[in-house]
Parts: sequence; structure tokens; C-alpha cells
Amino acid sequence: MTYEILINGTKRSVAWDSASMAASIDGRKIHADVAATSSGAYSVLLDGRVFEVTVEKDGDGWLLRTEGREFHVRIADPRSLRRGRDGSVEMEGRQQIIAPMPGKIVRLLAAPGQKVELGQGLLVIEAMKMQNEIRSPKSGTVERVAREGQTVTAGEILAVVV
Amino acid sequence: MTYEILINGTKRSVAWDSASMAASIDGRKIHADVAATSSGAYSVLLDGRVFEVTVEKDGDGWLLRTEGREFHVRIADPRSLRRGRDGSVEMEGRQQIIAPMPGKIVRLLAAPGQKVELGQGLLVIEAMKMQNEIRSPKSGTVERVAREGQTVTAGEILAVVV
Amino acid sequence: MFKKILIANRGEIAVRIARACREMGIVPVAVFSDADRASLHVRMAGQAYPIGAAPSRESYLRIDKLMDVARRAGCDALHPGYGFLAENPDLARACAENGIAFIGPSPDAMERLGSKTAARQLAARAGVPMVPGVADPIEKLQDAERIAQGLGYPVLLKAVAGGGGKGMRLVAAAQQMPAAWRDAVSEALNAFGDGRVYLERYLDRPRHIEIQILGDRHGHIVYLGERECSVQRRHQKVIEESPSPVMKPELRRAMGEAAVQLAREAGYTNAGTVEFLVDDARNFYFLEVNTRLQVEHPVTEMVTGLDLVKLQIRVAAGKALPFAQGDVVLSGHAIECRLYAEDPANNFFPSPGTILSRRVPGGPGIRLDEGVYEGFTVSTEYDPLLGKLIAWGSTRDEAITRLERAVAEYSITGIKTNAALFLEILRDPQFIRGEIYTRWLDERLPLLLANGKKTGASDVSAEDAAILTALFHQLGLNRAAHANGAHRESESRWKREARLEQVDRG
Amino acid sequence: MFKKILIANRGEIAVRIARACREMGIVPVAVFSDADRASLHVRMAGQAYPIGAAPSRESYLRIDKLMDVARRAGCDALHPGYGFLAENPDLARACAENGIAFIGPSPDAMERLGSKTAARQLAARAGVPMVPGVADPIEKLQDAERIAQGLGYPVLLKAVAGGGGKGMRLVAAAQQMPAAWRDAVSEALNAFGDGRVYLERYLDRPRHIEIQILGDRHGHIVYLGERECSVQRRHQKVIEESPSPVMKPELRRAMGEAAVQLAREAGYTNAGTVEFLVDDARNFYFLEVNTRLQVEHPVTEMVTGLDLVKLQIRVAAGKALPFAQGDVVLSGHAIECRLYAEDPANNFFPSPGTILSRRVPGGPGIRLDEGVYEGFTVSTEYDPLLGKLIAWGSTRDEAITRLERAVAEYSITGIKTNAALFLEILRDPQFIRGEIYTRWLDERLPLLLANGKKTGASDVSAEDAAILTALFHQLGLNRAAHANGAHRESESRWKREARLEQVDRG
Repeated sequence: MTYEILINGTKRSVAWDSASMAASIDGRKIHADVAATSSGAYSVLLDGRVFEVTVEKDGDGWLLRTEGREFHVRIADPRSLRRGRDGSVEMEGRQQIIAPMPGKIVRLLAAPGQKVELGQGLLVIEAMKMQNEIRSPKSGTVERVAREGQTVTAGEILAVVV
Repeated sequence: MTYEILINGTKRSVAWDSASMAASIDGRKIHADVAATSSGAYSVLLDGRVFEVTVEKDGDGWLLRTEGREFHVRIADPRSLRRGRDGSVEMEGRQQIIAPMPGKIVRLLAAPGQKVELGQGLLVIEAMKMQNEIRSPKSGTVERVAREGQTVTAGEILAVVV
Repeated sequence: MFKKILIANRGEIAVRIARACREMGIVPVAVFSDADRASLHVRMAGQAYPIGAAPSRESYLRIDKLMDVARRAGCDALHPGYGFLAENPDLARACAENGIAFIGPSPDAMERLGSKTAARQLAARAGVPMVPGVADPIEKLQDAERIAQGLGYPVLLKAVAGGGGKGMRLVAAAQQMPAAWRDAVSEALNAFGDGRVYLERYLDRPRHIEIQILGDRHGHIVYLGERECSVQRRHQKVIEESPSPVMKPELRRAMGEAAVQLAREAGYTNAGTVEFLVDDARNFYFLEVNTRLQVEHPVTEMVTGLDLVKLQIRVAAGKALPFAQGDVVLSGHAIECRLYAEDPANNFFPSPGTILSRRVPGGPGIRLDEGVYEGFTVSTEYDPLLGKLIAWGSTRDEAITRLERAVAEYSITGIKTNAALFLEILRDPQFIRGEIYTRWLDERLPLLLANGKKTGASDVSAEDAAILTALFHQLGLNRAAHANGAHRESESRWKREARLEQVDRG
Repeated sequence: MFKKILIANRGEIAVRIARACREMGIVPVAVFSDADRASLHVRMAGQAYPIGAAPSRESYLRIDKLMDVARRAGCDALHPGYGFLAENPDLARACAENGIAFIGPSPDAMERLGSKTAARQLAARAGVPMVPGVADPIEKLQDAERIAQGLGYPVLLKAVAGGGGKGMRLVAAAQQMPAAWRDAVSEALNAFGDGRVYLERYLDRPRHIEIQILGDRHGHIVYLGERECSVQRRHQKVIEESPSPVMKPELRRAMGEAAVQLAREAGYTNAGTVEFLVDDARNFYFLEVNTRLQVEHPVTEMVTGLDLVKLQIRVAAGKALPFAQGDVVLSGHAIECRLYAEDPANNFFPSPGTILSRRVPGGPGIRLDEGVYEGFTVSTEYDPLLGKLIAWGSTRDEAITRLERAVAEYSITGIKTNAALFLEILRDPQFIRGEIYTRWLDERLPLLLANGKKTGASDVSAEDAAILTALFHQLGLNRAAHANGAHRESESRWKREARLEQVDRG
């Protein structure tokens, strides 16, 4: 069976015959031996080369780590692929800035409607006793921004730049 | 609720009010705070004293380890207790010697009907490349003994001394 | 010797102290906040008592509750660790009032050296060289602007009560002063409840080199070599090593003797650290004194063979130091990296969460001082330091390659850590040549982070491994879900999976 | 220097060698049997290849398959570890024929010292003192009985090809000889495929003290202090330490020089160990030579600061030793205990199985060399050694208390281990005084095992903790079962459980 796999945004076509440990990625043939070790950890031999790989849930896909590198992987369901439902449109232009952890907004550095440059400060958040400045990921206009003094939980929107 | 607990063969009557962390064992009052840490591992505070305790399945009960000591615990179901079904009669006199792991009987040192002393060799078993002499746990008469050359699995009876 | 020591701390340092107690036959007594019942420092203690809600102001910073537990548990001594109340003379005084030995300097010595301005005044009297600046707290922004103009930019704003880079701001030019002033004061107020700041001239590419000192109550004070702590991110130490790659015996002696002289002036006892900046010409300038055990004390332990925590306990019990300055021998090289629950790819944001799985390094020359375990939840309440990984080698090169090997063995899932960044640092040619200074990492960081993402021949294979593992993992889960909720143990082999699949098909 | 090293072994020693390779920038290449695909030594390697079925005769003992993998993977050297083929000259010869450097002595030196009888002949020529006995293999029982009568009982029957106590039997009196002869011959045949045995007089309470030697190909041979390995169970080393508690500088020099002299006579290179028995009067008697790295090499590494595996690799690559005898400095004290999957309460039967959970020690002075991990299945195919826990201290007392502290931190579920026995040994007054000899543990064992079961005041609390944990665990499971198969994460607190229970009731 062939699977479509999105890895760090790139699509790869993967086939494997597990009985013979023969895999193919975009046509390249690889002898692949994957063994589970601990929960969420695997030992992988690719043509004899050893990899230690860990897997964690990451949205609707997986976060994989090996050799100090991170990979975000999503596996398309072959059936839904056939139904042509695989494409999730990447957001372009409008950027949401999400709180990666609980914290408190201690100072605003930009107001809604204000033009900001890439890297310009939007607000200062205090989390785990550290103050961190949140900067704009793009040049554009601030659409929305959290309140000063507001306590935010992980995943909450701190600001939107369009 | 009060539970009857068998620990290393001794029966204890245990009560606990979990909300107040108040426990009582055979009438002794103890402030008991139990917290799960990893799977099968607990941190226990008894009147402030710290214990690290691990729990594993052990037949129809549990094997607990703490401070280098082992405890075999079985908790009687309070309902079955009320139905008077709790007593499992301890075997006395007749001793079965069980193979603790797979191995091969390489030599017999005693035959059925033979009188043996406490500590006298019954047979030699080879397991994991090591030969080990199995000795009698009591003075008595050999009732049964495995065959020489026999391959045994864990839990199999090697000999019976009465 | 003491019978029971109250450890007024949490995390890896509380674990470290508990280990020293165990080895001395002393009962370690832990305290824990509501967030820390299942923390490692509680599990490693002999006794443990709750002291309040998760916020440290309601638990670890409450002197009254600590004294309460000490009395209740019958403790005869208290070790403050680092952070929290470690440099607060009030705790030392409360101990004295309650007849409990405080494992650290006297409250008076702590006051004489703990405040940066007081320490600078003392250092001036002791003839220890200093960076040009103003030792007194500055009242208002306008004064800061005037003084900075006089010293010449760049200048450094620093919290009087500070430590760990909190309340510290580099000000490159006059127009940055208002924002920097505001940030430094507010951060200092937040972190220490004391918003006072002072100013000093900023050296160009200085190294941070500190001297470990140790004094007993019989007038003996020794220095135990130095630690180079120049690899810092935003003034926070990230990697520490001993000896410093630029150290010479005569410089070590000069710095060591200056540190001991300062300690002697202050009537200092127990362990302490005198921090210096060292410039290109190997001039050294007094920075500040930390009147407590440092996070990075293990590198000193590994090159001297001494156990600093045990020695702290012994001298606090009134014992004389069991060796003289001439007996201190530095052997080999040790390097430490600080493992944090933070995400280097996302501006080093803290990454709290539950540790799902964990693989820790071992083997020759490796030491791991941790405060976490598999299944532990890193909370948002406290400093996200997971632990410290330290390597010893007969040479600096061996220590670096060992640490690199050990970092590569370290793996953790469930939270993000800065471990992969250390691989980049330890392989960096400038780091390997020892060409580091306090801003080195801040300047080098973009390159190091980019290196970590670079695609090379080996990365194609890494990507392949990720793809096939994701597929294997997903298919395994699908199959498990198929099996109607039954819990399946992880399969040991692709081959076995394949066999099962063929059975399913057949 | 080599580019790739084939590690012809498994378990903790293969992991140890892989770590040395990593630190030297050499690719470690593993081999694995069908039972070992998920073993730690495979996970730690750079490349790994299957070599056959689980029984070692079909995999780890197959020279042809090893040479196959070495050629296929492009290895330029091979490290044999210990056990398996490590002392088999045929492997060293096969390496030479295939142009692969063998990391060990030459096959000729191995033959001259590897056979006990050949080594005794060489030792006699080199003037090294020996235990009275007969160096040649004995043909039949009747000869053994005659020779034993001449030497005087007790005597020791030993396998010519032996090691690790296999094929060794103590014979206290003439009537025990027939059974001992039968057992020794059959065990030797089974273990080594060579049933030949020889005899020597049994010393009363000798210590086992061995000298680590290391030679390069440029004629330099040094000794790296001694290891005391007197704590043995049935001739198997259980605890090793360096230095020996009875060592004196002049005795060390005499033994070290004897060992080096013997190695020189044999044209020995690379690492090796010369074993001696030492009697009460500090006379030493040559026992045998192990022509390979020893299990217990870490204690030597910790007191010398040297990395023996890296040095083995360097001298095998033709480099000269980077130090002379006079540069070797012994610092502090190191003790190792061997952690086995076995059940001391059940006659030390091996205890294979899957490791369900695991807590490993850390902190100052602790080294852990392991071949297992959480989730790993200890198989019945191989030696049940899980790993080695080693502690360093500035004195023997500190090393003992550290090791005791670390053993108490070590916890494993799913299999049984001998860890708790080490707590008893390390607390034993005779052990602490260093009053040990090769039969000490066998004689002391009943007492130590009884101590481990003794009920004291503290054991009442331990029993209480076990009772309440069992109850908590069982009730948690009941509740989870009640929740209709949903998988519940472990609850963090009794209190939380209590709240849930009240909700259930309400």
C-alpha cells in the first residue's frame, strides 16, 4: 500500500512491504527495520544505519525527534485521499500569535490598527517568573491584541497581525 | 470501610478515611498520604516519613517492595469476607518445589521414596548457562521428582517432599 | 554531627542535598508545596511535610512555615539550597533564634556581601579591582541617564537584589535607557520585591569567571579553583566549566587570593562564590558574591574530588576544613550544561507538561543531577530547570566529546527541552577553541539554531527514519483501535507486525 | 585512527565500547542475534546488523558471520568485549587474515597466557610466585585423587579453558572428589567445549587481587593499580574495588612489576589482567591472566582517570601509550557492584522478564554502565548481568556510603534483582573493615539474607506503607475497571482519590 505523508510541509509518497522490510520513499528503495523499544520510542535500522526515534502527538499529526532534529508528520488516510479530501489549506497572510503556556500580559507594545514591522514587539508576557517580549512574525497591521493584565492559558490567542 | 489484608501471611485489619488521610491498621492510627508517581510506583508519607513503594502483580495478590524489603499482599474482597469465603488454607508439611524459570534437569540427586535432610540436594537444573543444585526445604521423604533430561517451564513442579 | 537537616528548597538542588545527607547518615527532611507532592525531592527525602499553596510566596518563601516544620520534625540544621530564601539573612536569623544551624554564612556576612552595592564597597576596601560604575542604588531615570553619559555607553543596569540576570538590562545607547530602566525596575520588583537598580560600564567581550570559596569557623578560607560561565543566554548561565580554558596558574592564584581576601574582610564562612569579569588581557574585575551554593557547583566537585555539600554541612556543624589550600589539586576538566524545559525554536518559551518517556545517559565520566522523572509533571510555578548534565574528562577536549555523547543519549518526550542546542554549541569551532565571552551565545544563537535545521546527506536518512516510524506508529495504533479497545503492548518488531497483518488479511 | 569498529558482543559491555567509539568520532557497528534486535547495544550503535539465531553458538560465537559483517560494513577494527570470543585466538587470527585490527593482544600472546596451564609455565619461568599445584590438565579421576592426596586437601579443581568460576569446584575431602570431578568436567565441557581440568592447593582465606596492565606495540607496558575482587558468590565476582583495602605501596609495586614482567615474557600488548591470590601475610600467588577487558574495569578508570577502552583502541591503532608508569596516579576509591536479574531469596535463580519500570541513581560520584532500559525484556539466552553500579569517593568509607545511597535509589519492577543484597553487604561491619576473602560472601550469605528479612521498628512502618499502597493500588484499579474500560492516568494524590470517591458516593 502507498501512503501520502506530509513531513515538515513536504509531501512524500511512501510504500512498504513489511514482510521483507522493503520500503520506498519517493521511489528510493530502503531496507527498513523498525522496532518499538519503550512507549513512544523506536529503534530504526535503515540499510543498517541506526536511528533512535521518539513519537508524540502533535495536533492531528505526529512530532518525531531523531538525532537532535524535529519532524512534523501527518499521514493522509489513503481512503480520504481517494475521495480527494486531503488538502488542508495553509493560512497565508493572517498570523495568529498563540500563548504557548499560561502567563500574564504585563505590558502592551502595540495597539489594534497599528502598523508593525517584522520583529517589532507586540506585548510582554510573564510566565514562569520570566518576562518575554512577543514580536510580530510579519510586517502588517495589528488586528487584535490581548488586554494588559490579562491572564492567558496555553493556546489562547495573544494577537493577530494581518 | 474496613478491609482484611494478608501481608506475608499475617492478617491485618485496615480502615481508612481517605478524605482526611487518616488510616488505621489493627487499631494503630496513621496519617497516610499516598501519591502515584510512575506506573506501579508510589510515594508514601506515613506521619511524614517517606517511603518509595513499587507494586507488581503476584498471583492473585500483589508484590510490594520498599526499603529493600518484599511484601506479598492479598486484599480480601469485603463482600466475599462477609460470605465467609476468605480463608485460603496454608499448606503445611507437603512442600512443592517449583521451577522459577525455564531450564533443563541435568542430574537427579534423590529418588522418590528416599529420605532427605533439610538442605540435601534433590536435583541439578541448568538455566541460563548456570547449573544450580535444588535442595530440600525440609527433612522428609521425596514423593515425586522430575525426570533427568527433562525440560521444564517456569512454574512446573520439580519435586515434592512430604 | 547533625541528625536531621531541613532542606528549604525543591527540584534538583533539594535532591542533591538529600543525597549528601543520606551519605552522611543524616535524615533529609523535605518540604513541599501543593504542586510538589509527587516531586523527586519529596521521594528522595526521609521525611516530608506540606508547607502551603503552589506560589512560592505561600510556601517556599515562608520562613514561619519552614521554622514550624523544622521544630515539628526535630531538625537541627537547615540547608537553603540556591534561589528562594538562600540569600535572605532573615532566614538565617530565624534559624539562629530557633536554635537551628543555618548551613551557610552568618546573616551579617550575608548582608555585607549579598547586596551588590555593599559588596562593591567592601571589595573597594579590600583592594579588589572593579568595573567602573556606581555602586549605590540610583534613584530615578534622569540620574541613570546622567551617570551613563559620564561612564560612556554601553552600560549595564543591574538589580541591587539581583541574580541570574533578572532585572539586568544592557543599554547600548542613550535612547534605549527609558525602556531599559522601566523593564529592569519592574522585573527586579517582581523577582525580588526590591526594584532598586545600579549602573556599571559594560566591558566589550568579557568572560565570566568565578572563584569557589569555602571557609570554616576556625579562620580557614580556601579557594577551590574557578568556573568559566561565559556561555550565557540573556545573562543566564547555560554552560559552565572548570578550569577556564584561558586560566593560568598565576591568574588563578591572584583571583583566588582576591576572593579569599574579600571573604576574610566580610567574616565569611561556608561555601560562596566570588564572580569576576575577565577581559582579553586577563585583567579581572569584581562582579558580585553569591553567598550560597551555586547551580554549577558540580564542575568544581568533579575536578577537585570534593563534595561541596558535605563540606558545607561539616563546617556548619563547626568542624574545621579537613584540608589546606596546598592540598587542593585540580584534576582533568569538567563541563556542565543546564537542561531546561523550554523550546529554543520558539524563543525559549518555557515548556511545562508531563514527561511521557525519558532516556538518560550513563557510562564513564557522566554525572546527572536531576529533579524530574518519567511521569513527572513540570509545572508552570517554578523555574523550568530539569537538571544538569556534567561530563568529566582528562582534558577539555575529552570532556567536550563526552558531554556531546551524553547529550545525544539524552531523550525526553512530552515536553520540549534545550538539549539539542547543546549539541550545536559543543560542536561549534569557537566554543571548542574556548573563544567565548558573556554575549557569545546571544550573538551565535541564530547560526547555532540554523545549524540545527540544516539539511545534509545524513538528514535525508533522519527524515526517512521519521517518516517510517510515523507510519509504523500510526498503523500500530490503527490496529490497536481495531482490536476493540484492548490494550496492546508495544510490538517488538516490524516483522512481527507484518506477520500479524498477513494473518489479518488471510 | 579507525573509522568504524565492529563490536563483537552484546549487553552492557557493547554499550560501553559504543560510548568510547562515539567519543572518539568512530562509528560503532553492532551485531545482534534474533533475541537482541531491540537491545540497548543496538540502539546505541551507529550501524547494526543481524548475525543469526538467539543461541550464541549460532550468532555471537560465529567468527564467519562477524567477518562477514565487518567486510560488509567496512569496519577497520574489531573489539571483542569480554566473554564470547574475547579470549579465542581464532577470532584474532581471522581479523588479521581479513585486514581488520583486533583490539586486544596478538593471537600468540593470547595463547601463551590464555590457557591456565600455559600461563603457569610462563609464570614459573618469569619467577612469579604460584599456588602449589599441577599446571597440566589431569587425565582422569584416579590421577586427580592421587595428586590431591599429595598436595593435601582442600584442593581446587579448575577448568583449563575456564573463567568466571565455571568448571571450578572446591574439594574439601577425598570422598567429595568423584562428584566434584564429574560436575567440574561436565560444566567445563558445557561452558567452553573443553572439559579438561587441573588441580591446585586451596588457600585458607585468600583475597583475590588483580593487576590491570596495558601495553602498546612500542615495548611500553604499565600497570594501573589493582582491583580487590574478594567478594564472590560461588567464585563469581560480585563486588570489586580499587584500591584494595589491604594494599601497601611496596606490595602494589611488587605485584605490578610481576604482572608487567609476565606480560613482557609473553609479548603481550593491549589491556589485560593478571589475577593473584593474596594471603594474610600479604604473600601473593599468580592465579591466571585474562587477556581482555574485565567486567570490573570501571573501578580502575575511576581511580586513575583513564578511559581503558579508548586506550585499548589507541594502542590497537599502533599509537604509543600517552603516559609512563610514573605518571599513573591513583586518586580516591571506587567500588562496583554487579546488578543481576536473579533472585537472592530463591537461591539466586535467574529472573528473566520484561522490565516494567525502573529508577536509576544519579548525583555525585555515581557511574552506571547498563545494557537494559524500561520496556526491555531480559532473555534467558544470555548472562543475566543487567549492568554495573560504581561509586567513587575520596576515601573507601565515602565510596561505600555513596554506593549504598545509590543502590537504595535503584529500583526496578518486572524482574527480580540482587540489588537489596548489596545494601546488606555494604552495611556489614566485616565488609566495612575490609575483612573479606574469596569465600567470605558464601559464608556470610545466610546472615546477610536473614538481616534483609529482620523485623525492626522501621520495618513495621515499611509494612504499613506496603499495606496502604496495595490498598490504594487495588482501589484505583477497581475504580478504573468500573469506568468501563477507559484508561485512567495514575492519580496524583490520595486526596484527589478521596474527592472522586465522595463524588461517587454523593
